[in-house]
Amino acid sequence: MAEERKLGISRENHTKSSSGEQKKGVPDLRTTIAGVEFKNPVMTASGTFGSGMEYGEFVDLNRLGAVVTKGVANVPWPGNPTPRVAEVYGGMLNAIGLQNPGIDVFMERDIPFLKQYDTKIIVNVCGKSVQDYIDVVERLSEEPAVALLEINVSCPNVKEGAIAFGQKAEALYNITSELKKHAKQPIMMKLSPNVTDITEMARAAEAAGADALSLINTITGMKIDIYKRKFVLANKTGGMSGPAIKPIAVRMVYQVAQAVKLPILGMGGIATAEDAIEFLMAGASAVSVGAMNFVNPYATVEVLEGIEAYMKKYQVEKLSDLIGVVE
Amino acid sequence: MAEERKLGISRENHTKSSSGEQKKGVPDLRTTIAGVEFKNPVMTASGTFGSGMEYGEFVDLNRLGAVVTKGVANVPWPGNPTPRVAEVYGGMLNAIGLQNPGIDVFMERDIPFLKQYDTKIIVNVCGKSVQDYIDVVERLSEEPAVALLEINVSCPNVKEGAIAFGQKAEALYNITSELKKHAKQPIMMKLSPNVTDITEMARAAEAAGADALSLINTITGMKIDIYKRKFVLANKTGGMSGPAIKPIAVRMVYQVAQAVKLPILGMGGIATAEDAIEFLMAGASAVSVGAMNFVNPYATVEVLEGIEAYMKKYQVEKLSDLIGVVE
Amino acid sequence: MKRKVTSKVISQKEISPAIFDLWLETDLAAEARAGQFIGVFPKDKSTLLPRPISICKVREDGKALRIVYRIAGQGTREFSGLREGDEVQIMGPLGNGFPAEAGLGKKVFLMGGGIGIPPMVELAKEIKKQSDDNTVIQSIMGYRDADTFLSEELGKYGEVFIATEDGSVGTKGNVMTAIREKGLEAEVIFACGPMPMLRAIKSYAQEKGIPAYISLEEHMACGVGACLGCVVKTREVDHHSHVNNARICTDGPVFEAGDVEI
Amino acid sequence: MKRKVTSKVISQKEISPAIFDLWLETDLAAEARAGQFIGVFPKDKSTLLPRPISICKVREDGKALRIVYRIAGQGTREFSGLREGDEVQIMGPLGNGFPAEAGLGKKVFLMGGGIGIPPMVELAKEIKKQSDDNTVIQSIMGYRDADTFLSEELGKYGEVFIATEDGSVGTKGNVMTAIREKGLEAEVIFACGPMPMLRAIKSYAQEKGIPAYISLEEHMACGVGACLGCVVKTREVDHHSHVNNARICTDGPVFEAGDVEI
Repeated sequence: MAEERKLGISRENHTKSSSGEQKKGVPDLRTTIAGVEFKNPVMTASGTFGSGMEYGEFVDLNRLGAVVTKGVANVPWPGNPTPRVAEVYGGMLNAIGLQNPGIDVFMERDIPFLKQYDTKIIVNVCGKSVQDYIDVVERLSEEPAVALLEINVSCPNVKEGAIAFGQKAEALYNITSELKKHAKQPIMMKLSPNVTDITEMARAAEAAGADALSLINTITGMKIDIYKRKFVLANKTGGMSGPAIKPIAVRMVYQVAQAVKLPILGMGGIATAEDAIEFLMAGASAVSVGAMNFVNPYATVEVLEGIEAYMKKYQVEKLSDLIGVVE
Repeated sequence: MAEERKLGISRENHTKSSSGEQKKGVPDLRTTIAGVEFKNPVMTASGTFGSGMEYGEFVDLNRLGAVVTKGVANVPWPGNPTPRVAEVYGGMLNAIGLQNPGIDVFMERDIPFLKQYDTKIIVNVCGKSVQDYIDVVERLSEEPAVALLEINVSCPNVKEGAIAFGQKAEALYNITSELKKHAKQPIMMKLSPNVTDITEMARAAEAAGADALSLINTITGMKIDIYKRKFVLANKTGGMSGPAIKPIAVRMVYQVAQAVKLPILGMGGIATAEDAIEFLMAGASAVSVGAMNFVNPYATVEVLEGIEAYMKKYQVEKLSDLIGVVE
Repeated sequence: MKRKVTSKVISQKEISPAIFDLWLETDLAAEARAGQFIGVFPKDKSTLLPRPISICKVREDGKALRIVYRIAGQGTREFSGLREGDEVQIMGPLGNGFPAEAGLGKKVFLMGGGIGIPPMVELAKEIKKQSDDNTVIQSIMGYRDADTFLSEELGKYGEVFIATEDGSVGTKGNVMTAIREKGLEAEVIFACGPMPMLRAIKSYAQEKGIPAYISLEEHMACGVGACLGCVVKTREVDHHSHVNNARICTDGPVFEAGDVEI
Repeated sequence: MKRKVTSKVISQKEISPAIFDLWLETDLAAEARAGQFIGVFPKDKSTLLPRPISICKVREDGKALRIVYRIAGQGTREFSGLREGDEVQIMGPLGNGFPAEAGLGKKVFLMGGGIGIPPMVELAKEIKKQSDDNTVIQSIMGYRDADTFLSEELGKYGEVFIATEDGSVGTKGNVMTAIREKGLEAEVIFACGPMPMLRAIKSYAQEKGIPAYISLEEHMACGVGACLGCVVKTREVDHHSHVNNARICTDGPVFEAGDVEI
């Protein structure tokens, strides 16, 4: 881990470290997060891609830098009542409530499914108590095929307080340092945008030993049906995602990249390669396509091809030459 | 003031108090904020409507419930360098930096202009120090035509810390109680959405004696030109407005309405009467049209007519019957 | 296999106030069956999600699909403006569809309410195609008023009984009133419509001890089973979710009434 | 008076790669003058703000406007798809326009660079219309390459000198290179184009002691002077803002070069 952490520390160095091998003219799309090398920076946002089974019908999972799975808990969660989703201007609200089959089924079904593909596996871990998270993290330690753990401390739709870990710096520090004791894989803390100062949260995670950060999770929103005079979502509020939130996400990725040395997985409304490159230039080492998978099931691969085309057109040799270059 | 405050306390009572006079069949659009009665709930968001001169060419200012002016400071402010605005998906970013001619010119030119119209005047007050705010508030006390003061403690584009007043509950409490000592008119604190818990801010303002709240101000965002590898705005970040942010604004208005008894002026991406009614049902006593004035200079009047049409169609006698009714 | 494709508008007409009949040229039709649906994508970028609309008919050559939908919002309003030759993005075929075979050799109720009626047309067609002499199709359709869209067409596949809320045509009331009033009997039910109607059908079927295949609706996002947005509570633990939730978009929209808690 | 109206597309053609020539039927034309612009609104709701595009020509009957624009983003890409008969929302006329009268009886330079060239057409027309024998119009236009759009048309109003970056037509270089190479002289300058060109013209005019009216560009939001988004630093305190900022959309876009800090 120590070695991985060290590699993870600079967003600029680690991709360079290996890009030499690439052949001339072909852009080197590889990127590294916390010492884990990915063949390209295009990943999936947790909860929008299941464990890849559904979108495997549309895209070749082998093309992806990584599949970030739907959040998994120590036991099965039924999630929230319906309606769980609603469309909003330029995006959507969701209040799924982290429905998941639990770690046992996940280990027996989802991991073996993903192992068939030449893509990295990042597992999103959720829980209601620190112990819940520890249980899942320890089970996942048995599985070397899991490259990275994304710790979901920022789901706005679960009452039991998971979000509290993501909105109070001290709580985030505590759960991060606790999980570092139990995790074999590097851990990436997924930050909530529903905070006054995202850099304070990022610093807390870094200080506690986090290996990477992913942001942003969804922004809490609400939709009212004025004809029924009712909340559209059974949960009243839901997490907003989609192109509408992109400027907020890019701003937060930039602020965090300025504040800490940890590598960042950036996301929030990415629909096109241009969007993805905005996140890279803001300081993300990789990007996730989320809600836009629902709008365009081929979005991940189209974003990947668009980044490659941009790099060719503007003679960008390697991805690391785009990361954090905005001035 | 005490009397006005008391009236202002319940969002349900004060409109009733006077609605008796209205004739049958015609919906009573009147609403009251902090004891000030407005003939209808449609207002303008500060900074998007100047002092009404420009949009007076498009709409009859006499139709509006109130004109909320561009922020005014004790002295002229030059604002930020350009580019100051950028379009984003479903909205825009702005970093004007509160350019304004200063209170002297404002009193000599803008107030007399607005006094010609049968609409209420709400002046948005900005400053860099508590004393700056006090200076403006005291000058405005001389002017009975000014019905209400909106205190801008949440502009994300001014370095000097105005925003700090809006992001720390204690700072908000202090400036609010300080201004209450000097203000003749009721004061409405404009809250920033860039906080972890908007209700904490609302409670601080209420505890400090604020008469009303307006929300939301813009959400800090960023746009990067990936071809120039530069920030689109000279200020790097800007405040995001437009339909894209509406679900976040509606959620915050609802949360604040649940948390405090103060009347709320709701805003954030209102483009249509349906949008406005969503804010009313969430708990706002009045609404402001902001960036959408730029997209449709007739938006304010169309929103007003749409609310009236909705009330007729669904036999809503008075506006107060819509306020906070969501379940 | 599910795909997102560009389809071409063959024709569109308003067959009843705010109800549109749209034929689309698409090879997705070759794989489509009754009870399945397609996701139709608005062009305007402020409305991003696919609109789930059930398939009303599949052209014999498998090269065209027909959907009949009601204007319910900005997306469907946009669709209502589509003209011959226009292109529209669609995804499908989605969902499991009705088990038409369960109707063979039986007395069958096809029960539809309002905008739940369209899928009954393709279902009637499929059952009729494979049916033997013992198969009897009776369609019981509930409408608001005299705008009894698609009822004539359903007549081609069997007897049609109409219920209208305002009593302007057929039985005054809903589909349940109609079957009681007419004393109709069946061995299997296929239904699509509003939840109160489906609940009534579920209890009726249980009381009669016959199977009822009902098509459910729910707010959807992805439409392909990934987001878990559109779930329904299930009696048994679901094979996929391992909780008592099934995904309407993929495990459904058609369920045997006894299997779901509605 | 400024208004937002629905206009009808009379015609549109691509006159040079990614540069479109669009004629719109609108009575806003009656009030429009050279150097003013209109805000053109995209239909797609994800792109909300009006696109400021300068007026290239006003039809004699005051019932139609012509704009010539380059595809620069999603909005202008959408406009490029407009066909005869399509409707498009526009707002205008906006801005102050060029003081054509300042050119009467004088030797006039009309200097345009790239997509800054179109407004020079209407300006040339207006000056020519009121001109006497002493009025001499010389147009100096800068292009990237041989796609010298509108240069022929400008020829109807006076002599035209072309500069191209790649030297494929006329002088190799920019408009300043051209006037030096040809030894041209003027008593007043009207110009629109990229900032470096306008800066060069400003210093040239100061050096020659002649007035130069330049049209400025800036990111705009409202287009009517309310948002203070598009300001330019001014030498003197501005009458409206009471700081050293003038609003390009309303106090401009045309300024006497000496009055603004560029």
